[in-house]
Amino acid sequence: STNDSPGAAASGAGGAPIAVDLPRADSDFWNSYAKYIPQYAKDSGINLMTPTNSQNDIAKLVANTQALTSQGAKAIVMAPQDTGAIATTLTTLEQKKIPVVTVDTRPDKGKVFMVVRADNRAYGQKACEFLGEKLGGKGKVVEFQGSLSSVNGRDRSEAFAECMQQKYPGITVFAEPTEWEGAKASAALQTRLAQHPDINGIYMQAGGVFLAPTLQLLRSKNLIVPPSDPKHVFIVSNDGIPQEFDAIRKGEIDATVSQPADLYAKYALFYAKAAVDGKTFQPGKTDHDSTIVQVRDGVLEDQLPAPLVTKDNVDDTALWGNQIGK
Amino acid sequence: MTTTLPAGEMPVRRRAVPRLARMRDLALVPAIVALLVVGALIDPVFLTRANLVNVLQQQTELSLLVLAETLILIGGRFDLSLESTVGLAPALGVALVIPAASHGLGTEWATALAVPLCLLAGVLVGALNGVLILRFGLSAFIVTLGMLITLRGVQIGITGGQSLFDLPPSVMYLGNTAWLGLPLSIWVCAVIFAAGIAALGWFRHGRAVYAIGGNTDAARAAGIRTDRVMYAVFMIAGLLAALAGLLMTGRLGSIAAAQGDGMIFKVFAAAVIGGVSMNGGKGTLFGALCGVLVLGLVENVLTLAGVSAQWIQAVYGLVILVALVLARLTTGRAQD
Amino acid sequence: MTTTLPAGEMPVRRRAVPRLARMRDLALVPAIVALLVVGALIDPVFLTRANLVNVLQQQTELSLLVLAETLILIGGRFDLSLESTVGLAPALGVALVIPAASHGLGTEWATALAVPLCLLAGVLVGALNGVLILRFGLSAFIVTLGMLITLRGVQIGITGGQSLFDLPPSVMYLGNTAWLGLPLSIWVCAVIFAAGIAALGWFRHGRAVYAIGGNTDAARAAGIRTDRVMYAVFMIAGLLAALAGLLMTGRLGSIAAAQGDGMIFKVFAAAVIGGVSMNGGKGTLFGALCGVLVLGLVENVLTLAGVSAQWIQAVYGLVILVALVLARLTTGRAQD
Amino acid sequence: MTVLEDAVAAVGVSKHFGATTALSGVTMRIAPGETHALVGRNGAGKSTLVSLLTGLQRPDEGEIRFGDAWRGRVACVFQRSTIIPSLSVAENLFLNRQAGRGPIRWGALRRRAGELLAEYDVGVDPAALAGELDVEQRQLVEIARALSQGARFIILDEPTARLDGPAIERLFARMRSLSASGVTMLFISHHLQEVFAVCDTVTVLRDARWVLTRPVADIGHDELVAAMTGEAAGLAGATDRRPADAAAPAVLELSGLGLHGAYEPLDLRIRAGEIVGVTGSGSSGKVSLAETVGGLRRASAGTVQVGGEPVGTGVPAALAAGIGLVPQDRHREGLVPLLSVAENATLPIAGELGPAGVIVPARRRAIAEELIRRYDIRAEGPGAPVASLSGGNAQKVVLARALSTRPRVLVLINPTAGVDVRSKESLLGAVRAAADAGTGVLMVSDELDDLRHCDRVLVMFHGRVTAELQAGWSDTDVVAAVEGVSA
Ligand SMILES: Nc1ncnc2c1ncn2[C@@H]1O[C@H](COP(=O)(O)OP(=O)(O)OP(=O)(O)O)[C@@H](O)[C@H]1O
Ligand SMILES: Nc1ncnc2c1ncn2[C@@H]1O[C@H](COP(=O)(O)OP(=O)(O)OP(=O)(O)O)[C@@H](O)[C@H]1O
Ligand SMILES: [Mg+2]
Ligand SMILES: [Mg+2]
Repeated sequence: STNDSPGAAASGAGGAPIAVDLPRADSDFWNSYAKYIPQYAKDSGINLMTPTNSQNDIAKLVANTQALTSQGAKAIVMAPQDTGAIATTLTTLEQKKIPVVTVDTRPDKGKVFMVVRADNRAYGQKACEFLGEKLGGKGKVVEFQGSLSSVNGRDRSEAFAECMQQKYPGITVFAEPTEWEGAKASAALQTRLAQHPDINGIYMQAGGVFLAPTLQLLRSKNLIVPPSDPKHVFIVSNDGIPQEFDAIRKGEIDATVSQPADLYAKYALFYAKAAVDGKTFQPGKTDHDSTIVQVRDGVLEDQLPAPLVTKDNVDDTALWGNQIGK
Repeated sequence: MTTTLPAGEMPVRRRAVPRLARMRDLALVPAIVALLVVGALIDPVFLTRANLVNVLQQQTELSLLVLAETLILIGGRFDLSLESTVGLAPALGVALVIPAASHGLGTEWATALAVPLCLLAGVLVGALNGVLILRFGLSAFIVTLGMLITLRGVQIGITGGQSLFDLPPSVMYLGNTAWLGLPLSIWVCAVIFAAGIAALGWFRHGRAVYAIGGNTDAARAAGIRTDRVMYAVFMIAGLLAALAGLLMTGRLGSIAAAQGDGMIFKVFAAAVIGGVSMNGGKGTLFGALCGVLVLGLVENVLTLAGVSAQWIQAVYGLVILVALVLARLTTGRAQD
Repeated sequence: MTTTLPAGEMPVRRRAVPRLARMRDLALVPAIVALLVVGALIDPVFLTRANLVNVLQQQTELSLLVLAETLILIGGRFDLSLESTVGLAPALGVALVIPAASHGLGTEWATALAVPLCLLAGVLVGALNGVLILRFGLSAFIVTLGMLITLRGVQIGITGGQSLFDLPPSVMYLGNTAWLGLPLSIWVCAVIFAAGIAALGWFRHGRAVYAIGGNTDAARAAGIRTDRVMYAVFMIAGLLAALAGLLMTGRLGSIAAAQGDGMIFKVFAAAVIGGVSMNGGKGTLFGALCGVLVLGLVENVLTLAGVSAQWIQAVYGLVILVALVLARLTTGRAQD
Repeated sequence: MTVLEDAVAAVGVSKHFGATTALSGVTMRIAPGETHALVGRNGAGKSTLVSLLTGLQRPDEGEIRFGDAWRGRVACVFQRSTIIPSLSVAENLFLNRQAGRGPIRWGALRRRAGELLAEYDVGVDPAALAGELDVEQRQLVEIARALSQGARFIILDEPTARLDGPAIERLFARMRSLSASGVTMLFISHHLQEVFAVCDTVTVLRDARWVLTRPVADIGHDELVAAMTGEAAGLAGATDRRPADAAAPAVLELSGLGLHGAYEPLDLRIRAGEIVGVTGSGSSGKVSLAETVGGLRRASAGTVQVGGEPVGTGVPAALAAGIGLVPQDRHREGLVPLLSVAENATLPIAGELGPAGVIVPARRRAIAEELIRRYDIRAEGPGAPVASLSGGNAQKVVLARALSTRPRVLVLINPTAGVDVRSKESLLGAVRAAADAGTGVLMVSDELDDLRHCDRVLVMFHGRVTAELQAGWSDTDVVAAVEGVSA
């Protein structure tokens, strides 16, 4: 049996071993996710193998997958940051009859049991609508894009751009490529502010990396002022980490989209166990405020809710950012 | 006027050295054995055929890059841009043949051309590096660093940062086929390494690379067409990088915009741990191959051991440092 | 008895060379002027004081790293690990003083210690590099590559990969204060560069670094304590990297797990474009500073010009290559 | 017509390196079968002409003409080593001709190499790495390689500078037999008697220009020197040195100084103003002895005292005690090529060029100008990089560096290697001037010309001092002692 292999962590639970590969170890969001995984595994009695980490490197992910399979994993939860390059691995896993649940990203090709993901296009859309409304349909907005090679970043950028174009043509958008680097974002914003001192909105696609640099820069330019002040810069962030909530409470930023790290972990494990148990799912509403949609033949996606957090609901205890560390 | 003193008989003062040189080649064998033992103790899965084949297959692309880099390093030069060629060459080959709807360039040339185009792109990149370094006399380090950025940028430019995944079967073939139960890519690497070891060890042009790296002026004085040989080396390296790109493409089933990103550090680590000198003229392909294996086994063992995600990178780095110190102590020579 | 030779009709056959050497230093000035003109044409904002100050401030951290790397390169060595020190040193300094709830290590030492601890961490990393390279005779390239990975891994290990947000004000001070309307970090850099230029040009220990990089054996035979000087250089470089990390921390208001990641390529690009040789013994801090400015201006101009995200990297890489070729043509010397 | 075609001719060739003119309109014709000497002072352009003849560099003006049968049949022993240290001796010998089209047969190659080495009496394992050879062995390997190429035209650029007597004799014997079999040679040396011994014709270059070409039989030694130096004055002899004051105090005292594996413990006292020579065959330990005294090596036994005070280990301690060193190899330990003449010459006294570690450029320049003047260094100025100097002048910079600290003890290792006659004279003159001013000199050398300046000469054999010769020795005394035969 595989249970005596050190790869299977002694979580006290029996049953088929389920493997989790974490996409990276250097981001706040994913580290929160990583913390929820063992917690939910314990809660639902899952035999969790020691999670591996692919350090944002698709080649490592493939290697990890192979190692986990040889160690006897019966289902694998992964979050391929490169959604194209995982195709062959998915085919191999399908041949070995090992179900896969992907989290946060949807592979471009290949079969998976379930995609657990929030709708990234909705993030962009929500941010656009919030800013458009606050700015009254005119003004100048800086958008910190992620990386062009990230599907989530691309989805957010595209939805944001489409929405701005259709609904708020009076708003000029400066889209800054940042490769998810805070320093790049800071430099771009600094340059843009010199060029257009009247910038009055910022959309950052990842609070974890952009929040502190942005606030630091605005602070040094004395641009952190209450919304009532005409100099106020409206900021929408994305992720929902505790620091963003603090900033909202202090009035430094105005909103963020809470990307549900807890639900990602919970439902990823839920579907992995369900797959091992032989359950199947159909498109439609679920019992947890979300919708399963069939995105293409053989791929179902559970689109978890990603609430927009503003001053009004920032203290909602249901938000994962408010549970962490408590 | 000047009279020089006679000297007595000239004693043979030093022992034959090749034995040491060969030892340097084998310096990593104990490390490899140790890793195999540790791996087997950590998880019985480790020594299974399937796991070892996986380790080998995962290292095929890296090993081709290391081969390419080793050739260049032996010749006394430097190429950082190989990792970008791994992405750009297949991307270009594919983008030229697939329809614009699949993020192609719209040229839609015959699908059969994808592989030749990819390899040609690799050769051209190598040639361009050669021109800038040999012809213009620019520093190899900085030229290929510029190339690294530019080529990656070009790939992002032509694909818009998207992964390409409507790939013609010919492009997938190499990285995605098995012969006699072993992935084709392992066969390909084995053949290329055998050819490389033979060429560097027993053929005049291979030896010329050592001579050039050891002392370019001396090589030129011995009638070696040093520039011509180095152009060939750069182009072969580009070709190998493109081939590595094809293997990776077939293995992963698509071409990501970041394909190959960050590999160059590993390439150098493998080569130098394997005893290849950064100063040229020294090192063997066998040693470099051992370096690749060490890195691959370390990664595999760390994964199987379930080292926590939080510390795995630190452990990996430490293991490399320790391997270096051990290689230093076993061969007893300063590294360069 | 000394017979001093009459000078005979030995014609003075050479023109003064220093002019050439100085020209090499100024090689980038035309490029900088060209960039200023292009920038001004693209957007009138470019030449405003605010924008130029921004460019300078954004380059302060890079410039300190380039200074550190230039010292090491002139001494004939190599350090890739500086970019990891930029992240690890402040992270360590901070983690030792903040409470565990904010991802600290739980030691909660006095807050005032954060900055000294950070600088000390930098010095220690430099000393460790020195031991491995000078004492154990390991290859500098590969040792510092291993360090690069290990130190980043340690940072991820101690912070659990989280950004540190709860920073003591002392840590933020340097990167976040203005004096006489100019960011303090610019003043700091200016002073350090002035000191560095003076030390390398007019001080015994500075000149010793050139001698060591030019020919270590000769320097040793002339009575220079080569190892001691190089230890000092490695430690000063670590200190400067830690300082750069502090500046960056203050500017960005947090310490990301990836702080400094990928900077080392830019560091080398700036140094080599600025005329510092990878082979040791050649180059000036002024040249290196020009290299930093060129990179900074290029980035700024590309941002202002609104080059599309899709092509910006390719354009950036190309501009670096063109700058290299131009620097080569204006100085008329091969680079190394 | 039956005009004998030149084997090789350089016609009106010029070559510039940046602002330096290395050759200016030089014409030299070499007739088939002759052994042609090329002489000139350091930096006259001899090696540059060789690099044009061998095609390593192209002339800026003029052309190199080969007779039909000669092109591609040139072999050369270059002045700068063309040994590739990371390859085996065998491979170095047959570089780029290891095999024809097929694979290299290493065993056969090593056998061929072994035969070739035996033919030249080089006691080296063909499988050894060339980098492990010492300077002399490398030189022999280079010569063996050039002579074995079956070339019809062989260029030898200072082949004897790093060889001892018997090796030189063997080389000459080989040259004569090659010459007899019709091989043409171009021979470069600073030892003019070698020119008279083996050459038919001599060409003199001076300051990048051709001066004369004459049959050797038609020119005398003094006339040749005059052509090289451009002045008629003869050379000063080495005889008129007043012996050192026997009552002067000892400046250097070695007691029981030994280095395991190199030389046995020995005692030696050198008085102020005394020049003591040390000579011996290869591996006699003489260089190691000098390097221990100079601080480059750590003794395994015994002490070094200067003026009665013990000297610590390491170069800084030796410098502080007042020991100046001219190391064996100027390329390796002598000079930092990219730095200026001024900077190289003042490296050990950098601390004295200004307050608190500051180097005041004006002071450095002044000191350097003085050194350049005193030691007759031909450079365009104190700011010229040392790499742009010719060998002899570079050697003078090394001496200037050693003397810059005004040492009480001067240790010299082969100080005149590769230095032209005139420069040699001025170098040794500077050494004598230092001795006259009270410095004790320890001079390790293989050249009798150097040793003639010494008050006494120690001969070492296999790590022991086997003989001590007082001034007035004859050449045969030294030769016999060096070979370990009692005279
Ligand atoms: N590659 C080079 N770059 C710059 N200057 C050079 C170069 N090669 C030679 N020179 C200069 O050209 C002149 C002639 O040098 P060359 O080596 O031909 O002299 P040489 O006659 O061989 O002297 P020596 O007897 O010392 O060997 C010298 O002034 C030398 O400094
Ligand atoms: N540190 C050392 N340890 C062991 N052996 C040494 C050491 N240094 C020198 N030797 C050996 O001692 C012997 C004497 O060396 P040294 O270089 O002093 O001789 P030499 O008389 O100058 O010879 P040559 O004329 O060939 O230079 C040689 O066999 C050398 O290999
Ligand atoms: Mg010469
Ligand atoms: Mg010797």
